[in-house]
Amino acid sequence: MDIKYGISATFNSAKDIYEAAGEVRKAGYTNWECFTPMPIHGLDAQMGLGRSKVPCFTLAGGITGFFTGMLIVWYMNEFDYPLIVGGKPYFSPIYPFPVFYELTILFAAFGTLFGMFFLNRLPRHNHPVFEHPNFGRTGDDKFMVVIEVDDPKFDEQETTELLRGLGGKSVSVIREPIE
Amino acid sequence: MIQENKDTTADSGKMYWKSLNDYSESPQFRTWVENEFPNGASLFEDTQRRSFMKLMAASFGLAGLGFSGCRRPEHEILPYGKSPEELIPGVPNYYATAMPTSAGYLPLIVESHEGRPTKIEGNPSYVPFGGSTDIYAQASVLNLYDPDRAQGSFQKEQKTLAGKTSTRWKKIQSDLILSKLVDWSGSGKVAILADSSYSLARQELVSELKSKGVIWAEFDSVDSISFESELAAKLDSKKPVRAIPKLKNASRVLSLDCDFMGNREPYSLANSRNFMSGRKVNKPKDALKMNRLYSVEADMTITGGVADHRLRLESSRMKSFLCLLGAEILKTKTKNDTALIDKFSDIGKDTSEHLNWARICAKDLLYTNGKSLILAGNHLDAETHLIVYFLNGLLGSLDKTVSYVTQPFSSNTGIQDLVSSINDGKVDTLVMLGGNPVHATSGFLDWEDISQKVENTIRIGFSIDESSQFCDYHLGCSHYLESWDLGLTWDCTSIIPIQPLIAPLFDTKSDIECLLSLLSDSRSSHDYVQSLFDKCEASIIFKDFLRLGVLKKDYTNKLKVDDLKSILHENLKPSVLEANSKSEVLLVPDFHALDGSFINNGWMQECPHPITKLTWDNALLISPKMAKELESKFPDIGLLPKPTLLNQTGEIAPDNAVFDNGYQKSPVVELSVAGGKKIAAPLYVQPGLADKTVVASLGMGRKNTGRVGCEAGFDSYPLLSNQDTRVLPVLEIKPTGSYKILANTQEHWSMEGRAIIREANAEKYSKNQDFATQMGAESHSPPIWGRDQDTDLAFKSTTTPRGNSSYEHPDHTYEKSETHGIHQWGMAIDLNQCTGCSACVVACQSENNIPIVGKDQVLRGREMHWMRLDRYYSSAERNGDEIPSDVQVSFQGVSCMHCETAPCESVCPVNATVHDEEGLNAMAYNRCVGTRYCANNCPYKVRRFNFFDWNKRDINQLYQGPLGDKNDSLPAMGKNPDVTVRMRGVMEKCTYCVQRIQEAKIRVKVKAQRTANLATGNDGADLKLNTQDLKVPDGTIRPACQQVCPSDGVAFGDLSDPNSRVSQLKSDPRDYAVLGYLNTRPRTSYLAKVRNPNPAMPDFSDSPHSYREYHDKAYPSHH
Amino acid sequence: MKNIFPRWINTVPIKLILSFGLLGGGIVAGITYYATPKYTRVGYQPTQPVPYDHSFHAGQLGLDCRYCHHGVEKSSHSNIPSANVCMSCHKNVKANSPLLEVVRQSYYGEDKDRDGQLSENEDLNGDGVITAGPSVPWVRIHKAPDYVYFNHAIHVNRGISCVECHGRIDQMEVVHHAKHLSMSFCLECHRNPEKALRPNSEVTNLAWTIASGSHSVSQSEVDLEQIHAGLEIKENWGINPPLSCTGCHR
Amino acid sequence: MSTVKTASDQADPAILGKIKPAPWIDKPLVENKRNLHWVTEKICGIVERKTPVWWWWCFILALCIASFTGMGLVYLVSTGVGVWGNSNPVNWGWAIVNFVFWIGIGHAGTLISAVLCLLKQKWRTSINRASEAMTVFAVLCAGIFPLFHVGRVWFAWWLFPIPNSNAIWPQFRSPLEWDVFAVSTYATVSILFWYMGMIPDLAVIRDRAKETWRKYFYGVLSMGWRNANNHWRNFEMAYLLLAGLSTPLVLSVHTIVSFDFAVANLPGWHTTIFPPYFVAGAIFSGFGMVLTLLLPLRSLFGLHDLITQGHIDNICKITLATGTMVGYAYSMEFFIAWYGANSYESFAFINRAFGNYWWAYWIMVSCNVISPQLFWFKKIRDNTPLVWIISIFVNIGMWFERFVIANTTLSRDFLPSSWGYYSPTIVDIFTFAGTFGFFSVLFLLFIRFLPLMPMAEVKMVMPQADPHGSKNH
Repeated sequence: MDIKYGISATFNSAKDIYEAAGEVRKAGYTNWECFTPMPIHGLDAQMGLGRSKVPCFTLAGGITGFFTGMLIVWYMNEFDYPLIVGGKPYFSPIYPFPVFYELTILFAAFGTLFGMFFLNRLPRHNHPVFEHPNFGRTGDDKFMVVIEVDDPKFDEQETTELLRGLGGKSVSVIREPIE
Repeated sequence: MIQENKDTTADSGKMYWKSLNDYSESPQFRTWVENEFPNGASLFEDTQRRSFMKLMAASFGLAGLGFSGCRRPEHEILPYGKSPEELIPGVPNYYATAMPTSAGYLPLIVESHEGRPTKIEGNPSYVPFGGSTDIYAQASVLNLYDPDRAQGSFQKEQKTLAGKTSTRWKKIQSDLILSKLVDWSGSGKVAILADSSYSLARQELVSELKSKGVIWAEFDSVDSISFESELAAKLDSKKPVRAIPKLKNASRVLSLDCDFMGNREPYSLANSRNFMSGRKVNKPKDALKMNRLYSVEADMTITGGVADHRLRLESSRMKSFLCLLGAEILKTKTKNDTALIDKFSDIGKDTSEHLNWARICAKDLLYTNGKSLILAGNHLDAETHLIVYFLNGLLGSLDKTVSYVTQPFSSNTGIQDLVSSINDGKVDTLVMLGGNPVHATSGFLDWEDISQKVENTIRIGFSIDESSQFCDYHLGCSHYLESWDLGLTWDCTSIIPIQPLIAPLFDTKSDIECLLSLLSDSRSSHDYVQSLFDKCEASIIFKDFLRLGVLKKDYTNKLKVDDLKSILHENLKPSVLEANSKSEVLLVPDFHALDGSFINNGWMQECPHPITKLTWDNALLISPKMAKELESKFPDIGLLPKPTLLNQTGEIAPDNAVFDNGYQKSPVVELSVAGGKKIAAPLYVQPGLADKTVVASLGMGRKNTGRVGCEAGFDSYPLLSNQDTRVLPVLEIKPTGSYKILANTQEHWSMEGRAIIREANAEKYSKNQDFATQMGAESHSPPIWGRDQDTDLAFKSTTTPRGNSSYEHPDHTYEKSETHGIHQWGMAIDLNQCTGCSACVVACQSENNIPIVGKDQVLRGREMHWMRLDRYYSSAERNGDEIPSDVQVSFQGVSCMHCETAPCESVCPVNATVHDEEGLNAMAYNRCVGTRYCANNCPYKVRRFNFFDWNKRDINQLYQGPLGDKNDSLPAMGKNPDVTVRMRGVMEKCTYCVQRIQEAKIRVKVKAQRTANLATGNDGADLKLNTQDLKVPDGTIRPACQQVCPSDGVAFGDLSDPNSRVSQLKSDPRDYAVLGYLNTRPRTSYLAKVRNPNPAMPDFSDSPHSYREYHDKAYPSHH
Repeated sequence: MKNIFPRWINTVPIKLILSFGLLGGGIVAGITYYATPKYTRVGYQPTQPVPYDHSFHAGQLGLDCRYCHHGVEKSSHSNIPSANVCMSCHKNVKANSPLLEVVRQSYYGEDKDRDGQLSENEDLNGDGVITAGPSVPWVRIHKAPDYVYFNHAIHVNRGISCVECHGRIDQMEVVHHAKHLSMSFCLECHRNPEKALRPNSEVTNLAWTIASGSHSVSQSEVDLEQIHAGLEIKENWGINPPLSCTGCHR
Repeated sequence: MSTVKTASDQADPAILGKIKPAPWIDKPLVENKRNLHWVTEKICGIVERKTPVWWWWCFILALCIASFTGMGLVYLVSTGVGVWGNSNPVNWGWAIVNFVFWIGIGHAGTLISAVLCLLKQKWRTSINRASEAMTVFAVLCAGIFPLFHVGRVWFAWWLFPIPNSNAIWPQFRSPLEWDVFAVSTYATVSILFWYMGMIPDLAVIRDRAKETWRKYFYGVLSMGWRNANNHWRNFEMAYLLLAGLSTPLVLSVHTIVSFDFAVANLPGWHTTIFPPYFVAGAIFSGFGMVLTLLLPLRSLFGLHDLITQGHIDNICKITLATGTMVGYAYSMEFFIAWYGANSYESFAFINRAFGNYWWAYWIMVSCNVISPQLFWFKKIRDNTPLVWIISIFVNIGMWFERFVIANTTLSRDFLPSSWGYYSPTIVDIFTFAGTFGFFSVLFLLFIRFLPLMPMAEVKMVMPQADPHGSKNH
């Protein structure tokens, strides 16, 4: 027993999927996705997607990093156990700057990576699209559009028509087995 | 066991050291101490003191192998059955005793921790030495714990297996040997060969023995007194004649091959102290009052280093020069006595090239009539000394700057007479007591043969040595810290008690005990010494005498000579003009091994020779001139390095040896003298040597010695053909083709014109008192203290001012916490007082548990000395790659400077080295991870790193790591429990003897609190103490280096107190900081050196060579 | 192609992250609790060769600490009493108690018949003095590392009571390690000595608190009072405990 | 005449709109008109085909060499730092030299992937994965030395701000403390960057995998990547950001490493020029190493279409540029030493060139300044074997640079009394040699099991990736 996940159509070139994507959006679909072996510039616009949110995470990480650095140095060398070292100040924003700096970058980097994971909902090792017979080719040289069943405008007949009309090859329904 | 434990005395608080009577010394006691006492101070699990326990075969409980799990291993505390009086665990005791030397007894106060003597200091009650000690006294405590000393008494056993005889020493009771000796003495044919001694007890016993027909012969490995008896003979006085210098009163001194401040002459401590006090320059105008030293010498000695004028002259020509000078003096003094003048000038012909030098020198000596003095080395013959006596008379210095006396010890049978009486069969039992006669006479006596001729031979010696090899029995001789005696100082004006600080560690006997039992006298050495003392001194009771440690009692008689001239006439033989052409070898006692007795002492071996900076070896010193001759004679000898580009451009001076990967590679040559005697030894080019003199040292290169000394240096005793001539003509020097690696701690000898040691002539200083601060980069850089440049020392030291820095910097009032430093420690070193004797190096080593690392590691530059003595040469004119012959020597003791803005601190990632609130640069060993960044960043390179477990591993097996043997545990007994024993992988350095500082502070605070309690009866908040009471009085704390310094060259104290001695010194205009321009603000600063040359002298230069070198580098245009 | 992983795998990563977080936290907490002196030292209570009862001697009999540990005011080191100190009472009290046999052996030593005289046959090592017997093997409880130089004299003389480091010895039947005595412990007191300072006379009175004199009731009030008194003492005595390395490490 | 005039008068603006500037045809980054599938086959093929024999031989050899480091370190830790040649005054010997050397090499990777990415240098795509791997492995090698050169390595954790019952903390004024943060950050970020870039490629391998172990192995690693445009969108943004973060990082790391010397007060170390000088040197050595590694790979796996002559040309040019910068730094040091009129400083440099380590200095100069100058000539840049040999020289030269800086200064600093001479022991030499083995082991594993080129990125720069297909002739 299994359930439908969506309808897929394969394309052969970046150009085709680029145009197809535009059409699908015009047709008013919202819950659909393109699968391509490499990022294709302009495809986001075609699919009507905005700018990625990753930078927010980066910024947050960076700020946290900087102040963590400042905090530990101040706490350890000025507040908790001040020791006279080479007659230098117990704390100054200058001498430990490398520490602040490195921690800023470190935390920002963590923010970026995990932000990306979070926004992409990764890691997710099991996904219906993997059921598609030659999904593998999308990583190689094939391009694929999948319109999901739970899209409000989804109608098996129409959608299949639309995709065929856009020149999609081997339009088929992706089914997900339920044990 | 020492038995006078029962009687105890109430300690009369006055004297701060006690007699041994005052406490007990029993195994429980030691056990107890070693177990309970917490400050065994060691960073690693199995501590040295535990191995010490094994050694003492006492029960100690350490269940589990020091495994530090969640629970630490069970560790027992063993208190003793009956607590000894007068002893508070953890509080060290101090006892007065003395060290026997060939130059009299050296009065000491010895620090003892729970029965373990750990540190030796001088006894200030003996005024001439003023509480200073020499380097050998400092090192002697290590001999007590020398694992290779005779650990008991032995009988020689010989086995012959397959034609090969092998000998081994079987341990037997010392009493057994003594009883044997008593039996043999029945025959009345006993002879005893001993080294000379200043022991009254022994003298007494000897006279008794003599009366019983025992032959008593005396012999010193390195003879320093036989000329006294010869002189006595010439002046027909019964007792040997002795010249006792009184350098305090001398303003002009001519030293004739006389190292009177070094290890070659007796009384050097008093000499340094008195002579250098004449060179103290407290005010610029004092500079002109400085005394002046003319030194005529063959070797380059530290005395020569101090000299204002130094003439290089072969020892064999000394007499000639003396006459040359004498003639000049006579000319002015007694014009009529032409006969004598002619005689003098005739002998003087030989050195006539120095006439000008001699004339002006003589003039200067005469100019300060009665304040001048001539000294002659003890290796010069009696005739020379006679002339010196005569001239000193002419100079009116008798009883002013020198007093000639007869000393109480009459001269004894010499070794030659003993040998002849052995040959005549007058001896069937030979006892060799102390010294090491066999080794020292290897050049001219055949001991195989001698030992055949006597039935019984007994060796009473500290260790099983060459002499033991020809004896059937070896009776271990106790260390002086284990024995009772009563002795005289060299000047024979004070008697000193020698009392043990610890019961003999092994089954050994002191010489007094031996002689007593030979006389079958049942008394213990203590009882004997006490009775003897009571006999000769009634004024004071023995116990107080032991407390005092010194008692003035003059044993000398003034020398009276009538008609000296005639004696002179008959003694002056005309000279033989041949010494001039030949080169000579001068044999001197070695710096490391002395006459050979210190050869197995690690501290002495590793302490760099003050001049050559060699460790673990001696070398054949030759002059640069001779070196060039050898080079031309044997082109491939590889003695002098190829000049480099930097040498030829004058950028840096050439090395004076071939350095191969930083290892000094010296060609080994064979040196032969008359009588087919020859030795093989490595060469070392020594600037400042007389052109034709080769210097070889006696005492090193012994074959039968311990693990430390067995490979150290070469032996030059074989050159001697009798005891008392140590200047021999050289037949030939020829390379053997082999090389020897020498461990030299200072590869480069020139200051390269850097303002490190700042010097000026007295005259210049009196005119321009700020010369020292006008040198170095800081003299023309912006002021170090910015706007606070001119504030006073106390202010600077308490509030490290940062000039115009925009940040708030911590000051030493440490406002972040409530603690603030009530002292600010600092040190001043007066370069004008340093003779280079190096005693501070070993004193520091002894006080601070500094390990030795062995020759191999010294070669790698890993010596651990916290205090090192830098030695620089500077020369009149340097041309390219030439090694100068005439050099001025400058010494500088360098240890951690405790910089206020320390470069080492700011680079330590773990806060292991930080400043404390009293300005100490603290080094927390237990926090150190060993990045070594601090050592790199220290401009003075004073930090030392534990590359291996020096304290734990046998220094010959360092590279075997955990597989190597553990260190011998005996030396661990000598460790100072107040100082941490460092483990491998941590950095260490001078701490200003922080343990002494802390102890002193605690003592003062406790005292203040208790007195206040008693005074007011209050004990709560109503009790008020003022800070002044909590401050340590100036002079209470003396770091090891200051305490040992014979010339008070070091001052330590509180900088925030303007009246402390150190503050006074630092306000001297000569005060400067080394590398001051780095703004490290060292707490140790130096007082510039002032030389006092005579403008009339031919070798006069208007400023010291080092200053000229600096000037040429700093201001090339002016050149 | 087909899914490699079953569906439930998708929740595994988040579970893993959470459990690792918990595990890590647990380990840190564990180390902080079990592997620090607070745990490893405190409570160490070895059995001693002689069941000496401090709570009886110091507590009920009210012997002053310094009666046995007499070195404490003069020395860096507080000594363990030697057998003769014990015997000064126990010659008469409990003279033949089997528990004290070890002490008696140590005290009399060679003097086998325990008459105070040394007869010929007794003098085994022939040194003519009564050599004491084997020491009583007390088990060490408080031990500072070899590189730490704690000085008893300065603390005891300057108003720091034994109780601060050793706890209520006077209530311990068998002595145990009461405080953790790690560096942080030392620093804590060196930073705020006022919490501990007390009049000299009360130093060995382990029961003493500032309250004993006054009528304060609640603990907080007592503490406050102590701090006031402490600050005053600190001020008047010029107490300033070192906070830098050289204070304790040499 | 007139017709012409009128024509110009009534010109149709629409035409202007149609006019496009002629596209600038540059050299294709993937040669021989390969298609997307070819790229996939080529790169995955390397991972999927059975292990070549030469790989095994290299791997075993590398393991043996790597064991030198292992043995060296065991001996070191059990016995003491004394087994190395370090001494007073030269307290830092080879250990720190090697550390700086490896860290320097580590810089090219991040530089190629980050800086060139920001500079929109498309040619980077085919080489950045391998050089990032190189970075990561080089940093691992570098990390060994500062860690183990300390006397009590079991306490090295004290350098990290970890609460402890001694209530004492690290000291943040120390450049070594800065190193702790710089190097660990650098290692972490490099790994993140490297791994994130690999995720899509791992997914491709996962999807092509036949054997189950591959399926699971690459399945887990690829985190369930789905090539979805949404993924790509966030991925590209994250990649850009990491590039943006890595750029200041890569510059800061070697700056901070240079502080180890520049912050000290020794003549020859205490110079402000060090940061830029070190960074230039690092890039220089890094690119040297990139050449050393990629040229063999290129011919082993026949990647000539992906790593084209154009690539090699560019790398050579960068090497030439940075080499010249380094040369400039050398000369500038001398100028300042003379101009500063500080006798200690000037001597330090005279001593470098003509003192007892003169040979090291001149090896350094000839390898770093002179040999790269050959890259001025096209002929030489085209001669791959020669380029490879020169790249080796660069590596040697840069090691000597660090040796010269670290040792000449220490061996003769302020007080002539404590001048000394440093020479390494056999343990030094083997420990260092071993790290090359260690590096090779890791690199071999990398080329065997991980995609050594970013397929997606390569495809992006191919004409097929252009949605408007304009380049699609």
